[in-house]
Amino acid sequence: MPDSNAAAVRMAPRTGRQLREGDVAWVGSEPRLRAARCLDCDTRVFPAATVCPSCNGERMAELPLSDTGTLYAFSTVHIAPAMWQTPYTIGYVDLPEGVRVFGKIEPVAGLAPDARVRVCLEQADDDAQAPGWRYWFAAA
Amino acid sequence: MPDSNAAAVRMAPRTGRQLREGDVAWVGSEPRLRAARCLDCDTRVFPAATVCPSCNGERMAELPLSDTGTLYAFSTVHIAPAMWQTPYTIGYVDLPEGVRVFGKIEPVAGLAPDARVRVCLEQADDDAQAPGWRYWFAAA
Amino acid sequence: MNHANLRPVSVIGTGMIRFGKHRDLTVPQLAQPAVREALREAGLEPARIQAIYAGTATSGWMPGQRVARDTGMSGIPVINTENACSSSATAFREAWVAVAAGLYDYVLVFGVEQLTKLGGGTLPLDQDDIEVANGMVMPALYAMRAQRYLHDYGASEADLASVAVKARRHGALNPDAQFRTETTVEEVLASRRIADPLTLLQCCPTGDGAAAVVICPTEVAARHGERPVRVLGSHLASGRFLPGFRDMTIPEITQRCSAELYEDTGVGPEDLDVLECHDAFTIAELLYYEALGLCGRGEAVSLLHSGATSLGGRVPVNPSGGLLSKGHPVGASGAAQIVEVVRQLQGRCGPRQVDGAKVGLTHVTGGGTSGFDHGACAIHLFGV
Amino acid sequence: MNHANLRPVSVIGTGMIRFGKHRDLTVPQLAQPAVREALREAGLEPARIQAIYAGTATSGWMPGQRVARDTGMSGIPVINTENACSSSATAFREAWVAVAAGLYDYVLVFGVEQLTKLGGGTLPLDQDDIEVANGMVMPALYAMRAQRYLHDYGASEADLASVAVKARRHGALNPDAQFRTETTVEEVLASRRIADPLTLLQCCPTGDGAAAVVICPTEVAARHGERPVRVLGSHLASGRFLPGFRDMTIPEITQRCSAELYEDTGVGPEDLDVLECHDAFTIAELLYYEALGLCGRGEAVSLLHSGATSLGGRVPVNPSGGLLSKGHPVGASGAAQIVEVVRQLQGRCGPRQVDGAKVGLTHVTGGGTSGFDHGACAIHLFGV
Ligand SMILES: [Zn+2]
Ligand SMILES: [Zn+2]
Repeated sequence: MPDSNAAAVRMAPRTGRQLREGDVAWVGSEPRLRAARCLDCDTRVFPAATVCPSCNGERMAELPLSDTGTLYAFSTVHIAPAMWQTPYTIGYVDLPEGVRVFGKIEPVAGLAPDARVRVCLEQADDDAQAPGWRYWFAAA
Repeated sequence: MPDSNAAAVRMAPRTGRQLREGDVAWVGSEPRLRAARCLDCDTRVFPAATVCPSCNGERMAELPLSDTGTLYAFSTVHIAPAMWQTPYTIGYVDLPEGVRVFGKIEPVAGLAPDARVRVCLEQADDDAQAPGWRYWFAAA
Repeated sequence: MNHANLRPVSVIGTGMIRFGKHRDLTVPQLAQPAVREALREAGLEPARIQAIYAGTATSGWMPGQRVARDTGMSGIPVINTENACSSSATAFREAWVAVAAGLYDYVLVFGVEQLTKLGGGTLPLDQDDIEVANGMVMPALYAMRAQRYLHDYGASEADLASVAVKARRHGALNPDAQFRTETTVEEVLASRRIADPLTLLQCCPTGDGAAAVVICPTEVAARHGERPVRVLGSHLASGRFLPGFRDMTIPEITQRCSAELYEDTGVGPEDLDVLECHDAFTIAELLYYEALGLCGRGEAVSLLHSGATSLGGRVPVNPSGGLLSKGHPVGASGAAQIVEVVRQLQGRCGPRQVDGAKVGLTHVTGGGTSGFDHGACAIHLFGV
Repeated sequence: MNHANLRPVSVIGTGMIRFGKHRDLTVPQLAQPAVREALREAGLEPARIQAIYAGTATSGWMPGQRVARDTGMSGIPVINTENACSSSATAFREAWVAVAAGLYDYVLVFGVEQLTKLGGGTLPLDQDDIEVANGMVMPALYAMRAQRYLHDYGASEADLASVAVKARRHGALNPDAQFRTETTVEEVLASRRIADPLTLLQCCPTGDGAAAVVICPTEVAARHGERPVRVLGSHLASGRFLPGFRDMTIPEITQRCSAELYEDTGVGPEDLDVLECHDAFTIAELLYYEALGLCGRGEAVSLLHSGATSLGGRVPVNPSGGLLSKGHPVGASGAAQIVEVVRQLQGRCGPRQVDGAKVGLTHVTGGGTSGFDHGACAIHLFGV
């Protein structure tokens, strides 16, 4: 669906914290969110950490995340700090790797808890010194 | 010394907190700094308080302060928050009523600890809603 | 936690100011009337106080000393604590430890906050947190819990609004409440949208306030005031990191903290006559009914509609009006809950009195962090 | 203060990061290496820690939880304390009370501060204070004390500068110090003027840092680490309101706090082998020599020039380099002093080791308020 994808990219919500190069994993030629998995206790975290928040271990492996998942819950926000343009929608998405990721959602029409959603990723250059990535969710 | 007084007024340092009408007492037609004296334990405080900081009593009487005193210590400040224009000089002055008052000093030339200094007072209208007073110290 | 060497502790004085917007006051000016009232109730001169524990989240340098300075209590140890919404409940806990351990006999605890100084809107959060950096605000976090709870248990937005209606009905009877008028489900649902499905009247208001209590060993408490209230237990927890697909309608930290406290004290939820819980948003009160053990999973709406948690019911929750109606000046809320529960157990609450209340609980939590239910939770039990 | 029911407590782990400008790190990133080092020294897995006391002045919401989150210590009670420069010394005291009272066995204390985030310059003070509103800044307060001390006791600006020279000589031997080069009296006096008579090199630098310790009951301390250090005493005081013409070269709060601690513990200034004191400015160290009882009134300059307070002397003061050379990230300083004194008593300080040190003291104070010497002062005594 190149068309709807292009529309989504144009509408990409500005996020306060860009991902860094290290937050993205490559599956073939496709960029994916990069989580980490603890080789000791199997805890999975996004963004990837170098120390396991469950067991404090330091053996963390890369875990590329799937690009579709299930919406756990979301909310459209009408009042927020001045840095945000309201309204905007945020939510939690459960990915098959056992990781729940928080982010903005756009477009939001027709979504409900348990809906299938897609993870969108694009390169961002808001900060010329440290170009990175931006992600958000859209209906699958 | 109307001339030197006029000069001092022109040089009046801007202070962050103006005194309010209630911080000034009148001795005849002369405005004076207004302290308070506790009728129970004789503690004296400037600015005047309605509760005694020593005994927590509430019987506080007006105590107009003299307009000359003795310089306890002072310092010329070269680094300060952006709201202040540096350098400026601040110091503690001991007044005969047993009250030590902190404030700006101008002009500062020739001063040393134990010097005699004069308390200068002028009406200030920095804040049109709540016109008040400004005070500083100068060589006596 | 080992309590073997600890002395029983009682509350002998309480004070608070009416919560609301007090922009013209300084932080010490907010706190002083509450502190002076607590000392007066305890029948103590300021010089008898041996230590001060002050809780606040946004009041700058050494708020405890700035308050002590103007109330005749200088020289003694002052400890300032911060734990977001649990700041003054944490101060109370630290004070309780010190008195119970025998370090001091008479200790003042107060909480204060001046949210109007922050310029209104949602609370400023930690920008290093990835969720905050992606647009998270506290109302949205509760809104998502609400959405999921409604989805999982078939509850309605009108059910949520009913929590606010109860809070305002209680608050209308409390002279210290920020809101003292009643409201309706229709009015709540029609109020401004904040974070769907939560509307303005489902969110605690921005405000300023202060509350204070004086504690001492139970063995000398009878000498002070008319009816000292015993501290039956104090528990503090931080959030546990929960990776994966956790059920966000289960407030993990509250559930664990209360379970540990019940176990510690032998007091169970069935023993409670009155409680003040952290109803920062309507959904919160429902979730805490379940987490505190007042009812089973998914039963909160029924419990609410049964009237059990309203004044006159079996176990009134937030007779003060709670955060939704009394107001939520962050650092002051924990101490204000304690003031309310102590006064309820003393039978002093007039038209909002819970008849014959003997055992009460205060619960405060908060501080959002990604991967955690909340940053801190403090629960206290009181009895007469 | 009644210590009858308190258990002896020991320090079994210490950690700190080098103080300096770490603008690119977050507050948790600053604290974690210090926390992990302290746990490692104590030989404890994070899961063994039962409570955390965090001290900081300017780190925002719940810094203790944010650090705990990333170091595997979630769920346990976390208490965040603020007391200006005494923030983490206050955290240490609260932790000591809790362990001594028997509530917990293994407790982590840390201090952290990131002053570079504030944009440099003098620390922001409380604008409600009339002195602050009239131009008071911390260096000027100490500058006036210095001017009066020089006037009253015939000391010179070169005498003041000698304090900085000693601090930098010590700091040059400390890999964790912000400044690790020596300096001269001439260089100190020729540096930029800050608040006359104090020059730049007479003022502690702006910086970031963190320090941590782990404590436990003395009865089990021998199982952890090689040489546990016993906490002989802990005292906290707030300033006393002193109206009238007080002598501002007498640090009232330090004098009173140390006198009470000496009385409590039976340890006197003549028993000290090493101490870290709050040398935020050169004059401060001289005033604290007298207030802590190392010498009589007006004798501080002689004591300094005698070499008694230098490494190799009778009672080395600030072997770490002190705030002047090690740096002064406000909330981290109290914990860092404890790290230094504990390591000195363990004989681990290499070229800056005080030979055979058996008893050490840490002293931190601060928080300017009109009418008071300072807002808080915390003094701890340690022994092996
Ligand atoms: Zn792990
Ligand atoms: Zn008095």
